[in-house]
Amino acid sequence: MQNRLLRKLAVPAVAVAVSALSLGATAATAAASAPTYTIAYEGPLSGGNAQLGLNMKFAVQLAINQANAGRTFGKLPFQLKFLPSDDQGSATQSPTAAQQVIGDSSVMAVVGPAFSGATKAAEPLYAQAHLATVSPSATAPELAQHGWRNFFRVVADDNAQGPADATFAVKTLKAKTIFSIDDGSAYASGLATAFDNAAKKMGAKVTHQTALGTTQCQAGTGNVQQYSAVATTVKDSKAPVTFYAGYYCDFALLAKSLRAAGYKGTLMSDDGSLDPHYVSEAGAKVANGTFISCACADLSKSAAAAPFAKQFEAIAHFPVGTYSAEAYDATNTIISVMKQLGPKGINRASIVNALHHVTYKGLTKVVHFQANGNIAGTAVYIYHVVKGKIVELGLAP
Amino acid sequence: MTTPLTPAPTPGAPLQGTDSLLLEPSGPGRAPWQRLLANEDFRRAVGCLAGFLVLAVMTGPSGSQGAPTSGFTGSLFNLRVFWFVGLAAVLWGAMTLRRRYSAAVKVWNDKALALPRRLLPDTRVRYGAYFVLLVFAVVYPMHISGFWQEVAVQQIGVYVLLAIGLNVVVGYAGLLDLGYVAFYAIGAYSAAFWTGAMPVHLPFHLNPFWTIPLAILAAMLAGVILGVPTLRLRGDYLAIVTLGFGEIISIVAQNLTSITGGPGGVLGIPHFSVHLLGVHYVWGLGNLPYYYLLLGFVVLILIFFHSLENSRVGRAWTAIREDEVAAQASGINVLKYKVMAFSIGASTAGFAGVMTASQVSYIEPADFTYQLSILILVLVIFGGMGSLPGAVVGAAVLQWFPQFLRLHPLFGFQQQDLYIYLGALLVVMMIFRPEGILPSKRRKREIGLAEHGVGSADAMTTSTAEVQ
Amino acid sequence: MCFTQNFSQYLVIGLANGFLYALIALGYTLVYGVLQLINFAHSEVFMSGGFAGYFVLQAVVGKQPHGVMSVVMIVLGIAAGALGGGLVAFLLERVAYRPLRRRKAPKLAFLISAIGASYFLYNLAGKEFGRTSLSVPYIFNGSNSGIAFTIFGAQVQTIYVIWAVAAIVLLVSLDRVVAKTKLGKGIRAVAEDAETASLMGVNIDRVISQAFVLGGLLGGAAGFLFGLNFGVVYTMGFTPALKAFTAAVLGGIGNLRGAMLGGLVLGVAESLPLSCVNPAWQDVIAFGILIVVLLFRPMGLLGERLGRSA
Amino acid sequence: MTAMLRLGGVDVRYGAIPALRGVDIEVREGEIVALLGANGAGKTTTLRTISGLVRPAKGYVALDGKRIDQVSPHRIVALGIGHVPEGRRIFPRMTVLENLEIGAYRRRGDLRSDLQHIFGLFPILEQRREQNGGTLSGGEQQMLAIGRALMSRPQLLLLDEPSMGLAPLVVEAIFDIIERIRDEGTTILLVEQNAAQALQLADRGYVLENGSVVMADDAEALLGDERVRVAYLGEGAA
Repeated sequence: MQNRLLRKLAVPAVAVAVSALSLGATAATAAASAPTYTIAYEGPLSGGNAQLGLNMKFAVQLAINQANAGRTFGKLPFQLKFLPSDDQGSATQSPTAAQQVIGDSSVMAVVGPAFSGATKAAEPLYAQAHLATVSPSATAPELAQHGWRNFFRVVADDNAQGPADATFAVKTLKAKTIFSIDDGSAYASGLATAFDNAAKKMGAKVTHQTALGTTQCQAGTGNVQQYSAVATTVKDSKAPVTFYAGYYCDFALLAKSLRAAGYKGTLMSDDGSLDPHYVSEAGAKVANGTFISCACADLSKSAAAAPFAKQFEAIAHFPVGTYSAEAYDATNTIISVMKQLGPKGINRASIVNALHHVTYKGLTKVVHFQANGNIAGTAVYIYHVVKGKIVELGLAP
Repeated sequence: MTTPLTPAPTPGAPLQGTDSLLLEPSGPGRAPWQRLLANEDFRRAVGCLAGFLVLAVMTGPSGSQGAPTSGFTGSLFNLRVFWFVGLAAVLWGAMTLRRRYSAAVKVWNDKALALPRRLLPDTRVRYGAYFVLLVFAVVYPMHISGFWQEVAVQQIGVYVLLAIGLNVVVGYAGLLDLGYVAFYAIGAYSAAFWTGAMPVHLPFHLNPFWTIPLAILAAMLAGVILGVPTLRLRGDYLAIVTLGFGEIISIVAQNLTSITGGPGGVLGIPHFSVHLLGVHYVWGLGNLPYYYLLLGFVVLILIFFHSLENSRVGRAWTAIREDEVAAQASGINVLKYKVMAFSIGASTAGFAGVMTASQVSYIEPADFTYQLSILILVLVIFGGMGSLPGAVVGAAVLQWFPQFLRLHPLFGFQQQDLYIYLGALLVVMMIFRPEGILPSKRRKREIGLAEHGVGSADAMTTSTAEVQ
Repeated sequence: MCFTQNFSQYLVIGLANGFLYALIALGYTLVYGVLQLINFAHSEVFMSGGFAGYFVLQAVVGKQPHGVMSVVMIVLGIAAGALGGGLVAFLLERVAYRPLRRRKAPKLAFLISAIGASYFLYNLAGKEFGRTSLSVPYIFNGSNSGIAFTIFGAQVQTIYVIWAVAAIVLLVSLDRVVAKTKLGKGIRAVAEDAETASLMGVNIDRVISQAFVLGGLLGGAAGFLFGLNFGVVYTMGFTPALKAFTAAVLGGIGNLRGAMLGGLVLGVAESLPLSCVNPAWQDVIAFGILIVVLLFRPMGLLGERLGRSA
Repeated sequence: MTAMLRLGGVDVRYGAIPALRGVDIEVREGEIVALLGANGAGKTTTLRTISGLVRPAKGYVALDGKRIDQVSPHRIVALGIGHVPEGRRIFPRMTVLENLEIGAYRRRGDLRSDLQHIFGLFPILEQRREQNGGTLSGGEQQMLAIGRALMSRPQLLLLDEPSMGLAPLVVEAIFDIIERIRDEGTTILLVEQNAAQALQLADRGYVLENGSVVMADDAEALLGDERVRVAYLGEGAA
């Protein structure tokens, strides 16, 4: 009654009023026969980081579609719905995106948030709502140090990958001097710092520079032309190994510039660059010989990988990209837990509890979480670009 | 011999027969196709059709790298295109009818608007309306979901604050600031610094409340330091200097890792709290307490800006905006008032920064981008430059709309297409209503005058440098 | 160590980038000359040129062309890029600017309209052409960026030669067009005094349209030249255009030769310090230089008028 | 003899401020018509209305019996009206030659004979042909402005204050040229503050006050009129 009166009074504020009308519709509808639960995804869907977010969104969507069709887990006693929530990869947008997810009472778990900054901003809210979040891509080490019981991630954090990379560069590649470059993103600078510290500890001389990720690759603010100058600097340093922390697109541009400048040293990068696009954009001639590390097993060795890629492209209209497989694994891990709990046992808190004990064999790895939410057994694999193909060399030393 | 004058027709009466001799705008002696192109009805029809075909592509399926034309063929060579062609025809018909009966439409409009027009100038009615709105703003958020409360604080509240601050700079003084977000960042990082959340901190920590004046001061100081040398420059130059300043601030925040925390940002900025006279209250994760705090401040600032607008200072700004040279000539210290507007705007943004930092308790440099400066500017101009209600409503509507779409993806709306629609909305809006949705009376007059070729409607072309 | 080491190499890189900046900056300056407005959507004109050049080359390049064919491909790509850029610039003026001019809308309204058009165009491109970078086919053996020759110890890449030659040809032709042709005189007359120009029978609407198209041709060509080395993607216009805008202001906005000079100066100025400074500070350097220049020379390096000679 | 140009009941407003009220003026072929009045009386506005720079709120402007009040300025030039604006408005960064070429913007074909004609009228311009317009003296600029307008071969030439700010000798020369232009067959509508000189040259004259025509008569009659003498010729009341 009071509400209706207020709405009448507020004719000029049509905007707010319409939103009020919409609230009624969000209430979960429980079907009598098979209950419906929602798995949400939080990540960038618009703005400069949209592509990275879309890589994950369609993988989540695919996993849900397949589960509903009974293809991955057999016939499930419940139906799954999908709720994508856009945070533009931004910390200030993230709480709003989280509130949308939390406010939908049918949401049982979240894949995401995609970015570390967005996670830092939203995780207190998710924790308060006891809603499990499984991030396919947030790698900042401090995320696991806040005692958020609902926080999980299917990727290794920077502290696992950075030192492994450093060991490979110093011990295996026998580099005495290393040129290390990051793209200025939270992910890359964290990783590069871990890498630099470990390499220095092992006695290598490390020169570090930040070349901001470019708008050419959507995420950053840097300009592409900087890479020619950076390449000159790297070449002058005569470092036999150049380590790049960042994503494949900028890495490809940098690699091209390095080779164009006549740099002969070895190139190395991280999981952000483990993408066939790296080879196609840099060109096989440039990319050959590059080492890439990832805390994930070789996709191509898994029989499920090829159909995954095909089906992904069918719904996304673009090929699988960075973190697609991780997002797919994160979603399936959640679904496996829900299957195990059964319709009677499923609620937000029970899923958090169950995730602490889950073991699920995914595309990229066997998913099992440590108590702090980090992925267990963070084995880092080294990949090598040979004849225009990225092939796995084996575990990092 | 003197030639007698032909008798002059009575003033205002049309000359017999001249109407039929009116030269068409297309001029005489043109090919039929040229005449067709010049025909207003035809042009409108083409415009409507083109507009709706673009809409068909916008709303159609996406293409992909491998098949770059598939999006176009999927939306244009598809049965759905007939919907859009039909809508175009309807719009064209409506426009044609409206033109034909424009006199009748105007009468009808006047009748419908007569009451509001009579009431609006009445201050009692206006203040009554404001009061009702205020009551609404106080009561309504208690009844909405956590999501909308979050929107009310972070998406609307903070942006309203930023918009009314920028409104002082752009709307009142007519200065184009493209780096406004820098001051927002300065405010947020000040809050982080004084509360001890940054890597570099003082031996003591302050309650976030105390950081408000400090952050405002820091932003204001930055505004003065940037403003004094650059506000002599002409409008366009000021725009790019402020843009550069914004970029510099965000790069500094990103790169001085040991001081600012770098790209990883600053986590753990405490929430506001009160510990006074036995009262202990902490603004926690809930949004309502923040909402009311913000509402209170916004109302205070609105009252302050409103009185400022109608004071000597406000009149000086108007003079500068309308004709800087004349303002200077009549003894107004142009630079002083410009710096004043600039730093008042800056400090408002600084305050908004504290609110964000304290509520989210996390900030990162990636959030203070050039695009955000542009967005805030868009809010101000969308609402109506120089108009406080305009800035508030503009920010509220434009910030609310994407959130509405998020919950209600109308017509299969895809979140990744959001900016296509926002972009188109801005263009259409500027074509049909360049003065914004709630223009201030004074600006309406200025724009009206500009339409008649008297004066310019913003201070973008003159500068003190030119005067000197 | 700093600056002295490999000075010539950084200089060559800076000049190469500077040529691209100059080409884009001219679009800003031409439009500014006739409208006293910064065309914020010029970045999307640049992007359109990149895509147009890409699609045309994609369609015609078979196996890696050599020799004369390479040159033909480049010319074809530039032409396609220029046409694409020119077309988008033309439409932009028609849709986002002309209706506002008819209403004598305030300048800031044009700005919003341009920003809206920019959002619209690049997001639409992202939707239609995908959101990841597309590599332009190689038109030289194996790569577009091999080393052509070495001069004073600086390696000059093939792509730099292409940029420089294409830019110089385009810049000189534009200079001639503006100085000598009727079109150019119309543009200059409108830039100096639009009202009087209309009293001389100059159709202001048409001249403004021509200025947009002319700027669009150059911007589009620059988009292709840029994409040739870096690939094309919907967000490609953002940073180069921002830098070019800076360059135009640096040289004196509205001044054609100023834009050319500003582009080269900016390219060099942001490249040289990278021999000793972390590249992350590049934009700080670029904008720092701009601010300093404007404080001491508020009208830019060459002053701000569209005239035959500075 | 019919009117070449005719303004009927023209009202012009700048915002809420009326600039012209019901102005009726006609100009016949071969005449020099003078438009007199104090500052702000509406003389320049009248010329701007004829040229299409300002649209009348009421009334009409007709050239050779066809309405031109909704036609854009550049088309009006093509219809045969040349306009020498107030303050000359030379393009300062273009050469004298380029200024003249712009004057013939609507025309195609060879300009050499026209240039010859202009240089015949103003020999000084030929000497200055490669100089930038902004470097000319006031008188030279006025000559250039007139020459520029003549390049479009107008049938009607609007002259706005051609004597403003010029030395008496130069004014004399300019008025001689105006007469010569008329003798060559161009009709002239002349706005002048220098009423005495203008009326000596003109066939007829109009006096504007506060945006309205208050007097219209033959030039001789106006020269003899008491009120005109007092108000515009600077002679004390007899």
